[in-house]
Amino acid sequence: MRNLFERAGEVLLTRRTLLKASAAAGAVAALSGCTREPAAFQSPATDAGVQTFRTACPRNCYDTCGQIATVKDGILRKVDGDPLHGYTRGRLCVKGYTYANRTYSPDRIKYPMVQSPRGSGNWKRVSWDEALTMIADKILDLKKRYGSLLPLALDKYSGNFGIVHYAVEGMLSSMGYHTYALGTPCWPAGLDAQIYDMGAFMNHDPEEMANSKYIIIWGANPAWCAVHQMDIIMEARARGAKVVVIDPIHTATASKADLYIQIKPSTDGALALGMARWIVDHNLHDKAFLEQHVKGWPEFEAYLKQEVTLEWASKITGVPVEAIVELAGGYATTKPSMLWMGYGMQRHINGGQNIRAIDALAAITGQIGVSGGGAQYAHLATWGFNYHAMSFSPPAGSVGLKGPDGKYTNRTVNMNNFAAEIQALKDPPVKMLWIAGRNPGSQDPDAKDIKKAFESMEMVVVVDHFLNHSAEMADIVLPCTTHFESPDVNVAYWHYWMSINERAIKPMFEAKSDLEIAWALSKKLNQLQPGSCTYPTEGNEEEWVGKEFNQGIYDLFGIRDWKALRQKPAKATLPTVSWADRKFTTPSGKYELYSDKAKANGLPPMPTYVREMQAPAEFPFRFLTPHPQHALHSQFQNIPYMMQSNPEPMLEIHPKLAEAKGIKDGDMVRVFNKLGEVRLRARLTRLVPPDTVVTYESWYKDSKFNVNHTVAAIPADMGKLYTGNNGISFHDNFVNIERV
Amino acid sequence: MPKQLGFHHNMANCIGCKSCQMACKNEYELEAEVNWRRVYPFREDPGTPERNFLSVACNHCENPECARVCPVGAYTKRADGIVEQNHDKCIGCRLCTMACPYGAARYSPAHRKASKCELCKTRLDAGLKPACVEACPARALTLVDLDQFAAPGAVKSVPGFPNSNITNPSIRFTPPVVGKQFRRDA
Amino acid sequence: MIDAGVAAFCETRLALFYLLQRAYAAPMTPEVTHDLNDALSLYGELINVELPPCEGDADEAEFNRLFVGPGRLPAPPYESVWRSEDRLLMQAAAEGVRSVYLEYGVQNTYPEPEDHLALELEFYALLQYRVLNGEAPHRHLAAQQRFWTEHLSTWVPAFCQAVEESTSSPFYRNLAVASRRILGAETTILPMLPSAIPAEEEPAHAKSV
Amino acid sequence: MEWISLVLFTVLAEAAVGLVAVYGLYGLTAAAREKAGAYGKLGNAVYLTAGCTTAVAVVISLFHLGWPLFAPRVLMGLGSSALSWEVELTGLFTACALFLWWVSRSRPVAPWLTGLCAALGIAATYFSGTIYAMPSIPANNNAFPVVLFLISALVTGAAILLLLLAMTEAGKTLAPQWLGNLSLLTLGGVFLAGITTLTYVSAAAAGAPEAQQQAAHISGSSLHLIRMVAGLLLPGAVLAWMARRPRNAVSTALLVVAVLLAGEIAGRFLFFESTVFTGINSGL
Repeated sequence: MRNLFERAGEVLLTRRTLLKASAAAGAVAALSGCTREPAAFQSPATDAGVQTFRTACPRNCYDTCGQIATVKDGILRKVDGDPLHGYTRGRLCVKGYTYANRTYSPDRIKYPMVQSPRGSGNWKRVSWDEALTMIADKILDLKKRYGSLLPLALDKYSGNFGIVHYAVEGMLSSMGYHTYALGTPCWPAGLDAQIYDMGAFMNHDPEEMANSKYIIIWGANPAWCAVHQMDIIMEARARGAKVVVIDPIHTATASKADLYIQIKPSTDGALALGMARWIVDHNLHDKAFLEQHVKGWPEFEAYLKQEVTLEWASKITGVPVEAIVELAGGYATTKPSMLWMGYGMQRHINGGQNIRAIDALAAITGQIGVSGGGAQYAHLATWGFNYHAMSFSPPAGSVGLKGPDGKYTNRTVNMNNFAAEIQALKDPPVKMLWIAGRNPGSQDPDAKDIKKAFESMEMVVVVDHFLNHSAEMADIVLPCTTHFESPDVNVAYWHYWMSINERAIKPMFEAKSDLEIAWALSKKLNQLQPGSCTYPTEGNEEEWVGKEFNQGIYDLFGIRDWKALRQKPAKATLPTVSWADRKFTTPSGKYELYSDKAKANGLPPMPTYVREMQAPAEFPFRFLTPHPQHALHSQFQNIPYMMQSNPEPMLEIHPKLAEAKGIKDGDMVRVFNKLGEVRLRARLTRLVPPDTVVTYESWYKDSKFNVNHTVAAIPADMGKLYTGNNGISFHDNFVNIERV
Repeated sequence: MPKQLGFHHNMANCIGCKSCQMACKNEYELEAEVNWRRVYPFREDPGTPERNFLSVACNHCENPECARVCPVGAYTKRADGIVEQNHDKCIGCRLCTMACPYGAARYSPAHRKASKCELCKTRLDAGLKPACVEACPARALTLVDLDQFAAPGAVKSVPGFPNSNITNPSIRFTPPVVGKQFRRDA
Repeated sequence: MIDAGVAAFCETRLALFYLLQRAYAAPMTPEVTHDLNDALSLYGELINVELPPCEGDADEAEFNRLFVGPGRLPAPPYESVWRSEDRLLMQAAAEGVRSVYLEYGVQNTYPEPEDHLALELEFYALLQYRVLNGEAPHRHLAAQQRFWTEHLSTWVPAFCQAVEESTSSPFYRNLAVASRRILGAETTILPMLPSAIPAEEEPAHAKSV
Repeated sequence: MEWISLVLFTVLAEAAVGLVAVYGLYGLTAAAREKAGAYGKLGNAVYLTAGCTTAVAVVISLFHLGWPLFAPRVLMGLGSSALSWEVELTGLFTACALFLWWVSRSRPVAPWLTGLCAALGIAATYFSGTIYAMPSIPANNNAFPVVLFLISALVTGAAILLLLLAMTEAGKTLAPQWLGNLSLLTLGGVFLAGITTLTYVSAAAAGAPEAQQQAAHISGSSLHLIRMVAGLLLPGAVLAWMARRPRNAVSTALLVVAVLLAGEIAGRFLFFESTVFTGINSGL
């Protein structure tokens, strides 16, 4: 090998070339600046050892866990439950324990990138400045061409429920009147139902459930989707409570129940009405409560007596009369008795109406405003923040949609019919999408139409952690921080706790929080066209967390300063029993079995039964796609720990149906209807009924799997009142199946 | 004082949420393929279909087979009954993975070694609970001293659990209670 | 004094590593390709690879697809990914690299984890630069040897192979082959250097910190 | 593929043991006494083959036992571990075979030495089998592993001796007397291997739940089919033909050795791979 050196000696003759190479290299190295000699030798500042930070899981989930992030030398090592959080009590779910894995996935979006053409997989890395310039240019161009920002549409929802993430809405508002996706795909039919009934939706402190003697879990699966509630349910059981689960699927929750009732999907109202009839027939209704606090009892009683029989209810629901009797008897005689209604149950064309029918059970038995009783659904009573991050008005002179009062407003599209509406809009058409905290590519109904909608845009910007089905169809992806990389504050729509989310690690790569993106885009817009955006152009993220607090929040949570949350999470000092004063906020001030408001909105005034959707002849099976165990929608399932634990989606099929279709365990099955198809492996199980097939929505790594290929955007019956648009009947999805 | 630490798995409370399995991986930064604790489906069929679960890690057996077969003596039993593995000694022969009736020792192709649950001995020594026990949202998993343990209804084995006569595992189960069901496939 | 031949060789080697660093830090340009080819030719039959001209946009897209994203990377340029079982960032290897950088008074100013290939190559080149510059040459030679054994050699061959297997771009395939061979040649070059490079007295004014 | 080194180690070591043992056994035949010189010279080839094969096997085993730096640790477990006995006896067998090869270059080897060498090898095989008789694997917790391994040694060893008959001058001298009955012996071994394997699987299928699972896994595996058809039926047919019409050809003997070894490797792979399949030990 010595000759190598000698050879290089000869090469001295070509010194010119060599020098050139060295010079080029030196110049390049200086430019790249990847590593540099520190200006002065300083002692390393990063050797901070092990630190812990309070974080809050920001996912769209009942439990909104308090977390402790353990960071060693600036690297997130593990994530545990916060023992001082009174609801989650130091425990996390299977997803929560995978966060270190998720944060350091090499698959994360690292830099702003531009895809041309859209969907080609041909990506170019750009600087934040370039990306923001392209985006700002397009925004200003649209504004110029159409005279307003209405061609720009925002679709943002529940990817991160941290309060500071409302900066996205704030950013759009401060650019001008625009178009945005209004509504929520989750829970709106049930919210409206409770508003018609009681004037508002307000669940008990869920820790209250321990005081109940009879708990009916109606269409909720806390064993997968609210694990901490199971502890409270077990506690109630240990104190002698009976637990009933009513669900079309025999869930893990159902296996913990004293009584499980398998119901035909979407017929819950009929079961509740059958129960009500039995209760009235046996004189177990609370006449005093009905007299004092309920509007419309005579009308409803008449309906029950004329239209409802147990045999009728049994025929519709598939639940034997014997079971209805047992259930009604148990509910009406074992007090306090509690109803908890899940969100899956109201994703039907009669979902809101069914919730109203179940609520009615609590009303006629006087179980509202009672410790250990009530009809639990959700609340937003702890969300009274300033929403400072979205408190900026459009620039002066902005033009938008002219309202009836002559003032300009934003234009809305239905989030739950997003694909169709975004394509149908005219004057002006929608030309640009901003998507953050949302993955319509896999979570919206009719995946094909979503793709078409994306294709009809001039520009699609997706802000996300991973290149999911939506980001794949974007022109520009922007990397955003995880909740370990940006500060925030979180509350829940179920329990009464509030947690601070401290920044635990530096952002990976060039990830920015939604707030930082808002600042940066505002800065760019103002550079290009001064005054075009009212959003602040810089700030301190921690300070902005502080700006969300007000005296009301402080009083509610019994704290003096938000920084106190760094010591421990706080619980709202709300009454633990909702409606204890029976002061309902309905127009009549009473619980309204008869709602004029519902009638005025074109709905049945009473919780009468609205027939469930019937299966068309060519697609005779219902296809349920409820929430998964290993994922939260399209989050989590793609990471290594989850792929090991749950490598592929399975279609749960009853053995009878499988036999009729010649399907064996493990066979590939095609699930299809007019809209599209899904292919996956069969798992034969009697946990699902014979006329229903089940799989769980998720985004698997390197997989095109998407349950929403067969789901049509059929609206639920309610939702408009509170969220602006009706919910989606995700579970009114009918298909046929065949072996591949 | 004799001592034998072990687990009590209350299957009546277990919801199969896998928090225990994942909390263990989170605590020890285990590779995806290696599960020191695993949650198995329990007796879904026949008769009454249910979703119940077995959560199994190392059972810190009275007569550990792993220790018997290990050619390099990597396994030893502590005074409190914990079966420890000296990971440096392991040569990856995989005899323990074959010999353990419960699949406690897990082989990692990446490390060419086997490893297993040591009942969070360093956490215990620091006065903490094992990570899996700490994580269980349904409080279905507890750390017990079998020399003191007496829970009504607790049993040494359940259907589907391997033959416990071989090693006398330090685990007790409270079997799940099957509720009443009204099903549509009757 | 370093022998002139040795010095010339070492300068080529230095240039080569800086250029390689550049090749993995950003999409290629024709100028850098040209320089890299020059430097490769000086290495002669040890490498025996010539880079075809890079094809502007297509190769830029390929660079991103292989090393940047935004999707799943066929060849993630991070040591940690190749040395951790679950192919994750910021695992033990990344910490190891970071502590080496600190030991040699270098800090990362790039928005990438310290174990990005470009950073490791640049650090390696920097050590070489210090050797050539007569700054504690033998200490830095030993550091190079160690960094090569403990880091670069542990994953770059597998990384290069992944590039070769997953790219259809002649440019990036050849770059991967060249990288693999350049790194491979270090096995023979490194042991020869200590005897070829005279140890120098530490300058009296270089205070230890 | 994580079992491949263990599979190769056991199969190769057993083949070598079988070779020495069958060769020793044939020392008792009239032909061996009549043609003592040829018998001794054939021994030279036998010891070389056996010594080299086990040496290779031992090297391969290092990749199973500590990759390979820490493998020597396995030698320390004689007090408790059958694995240590297996490894050490295999080492002694190798040394003995190579020693006898050295000796046999100049003079004939005393029959007791051949016997000793074979005994070391058989003991190694015995311990090798006992390692896998584990209570947690009910299908194997019996004499089957030992019996299966010993039959494997007999079959592959006899087949290699057939090959040596065709390959060496001394072998060719002995072939007229040996070829027919050695083919028959090998065929008998193949038959025995088939019967034992089937008995093993059906005993497991009738056993404890874990054993039933294992049996179902084995009989459902394509490796099982490969072993039974390509590894036993095919060489069985060739051997039957050889026994009827003795023909001392390298190609035929090589074919028999190759398919038998392939069959043994397939079967052994399944043997190991199916052990971790049992019961709760499945890959969750």
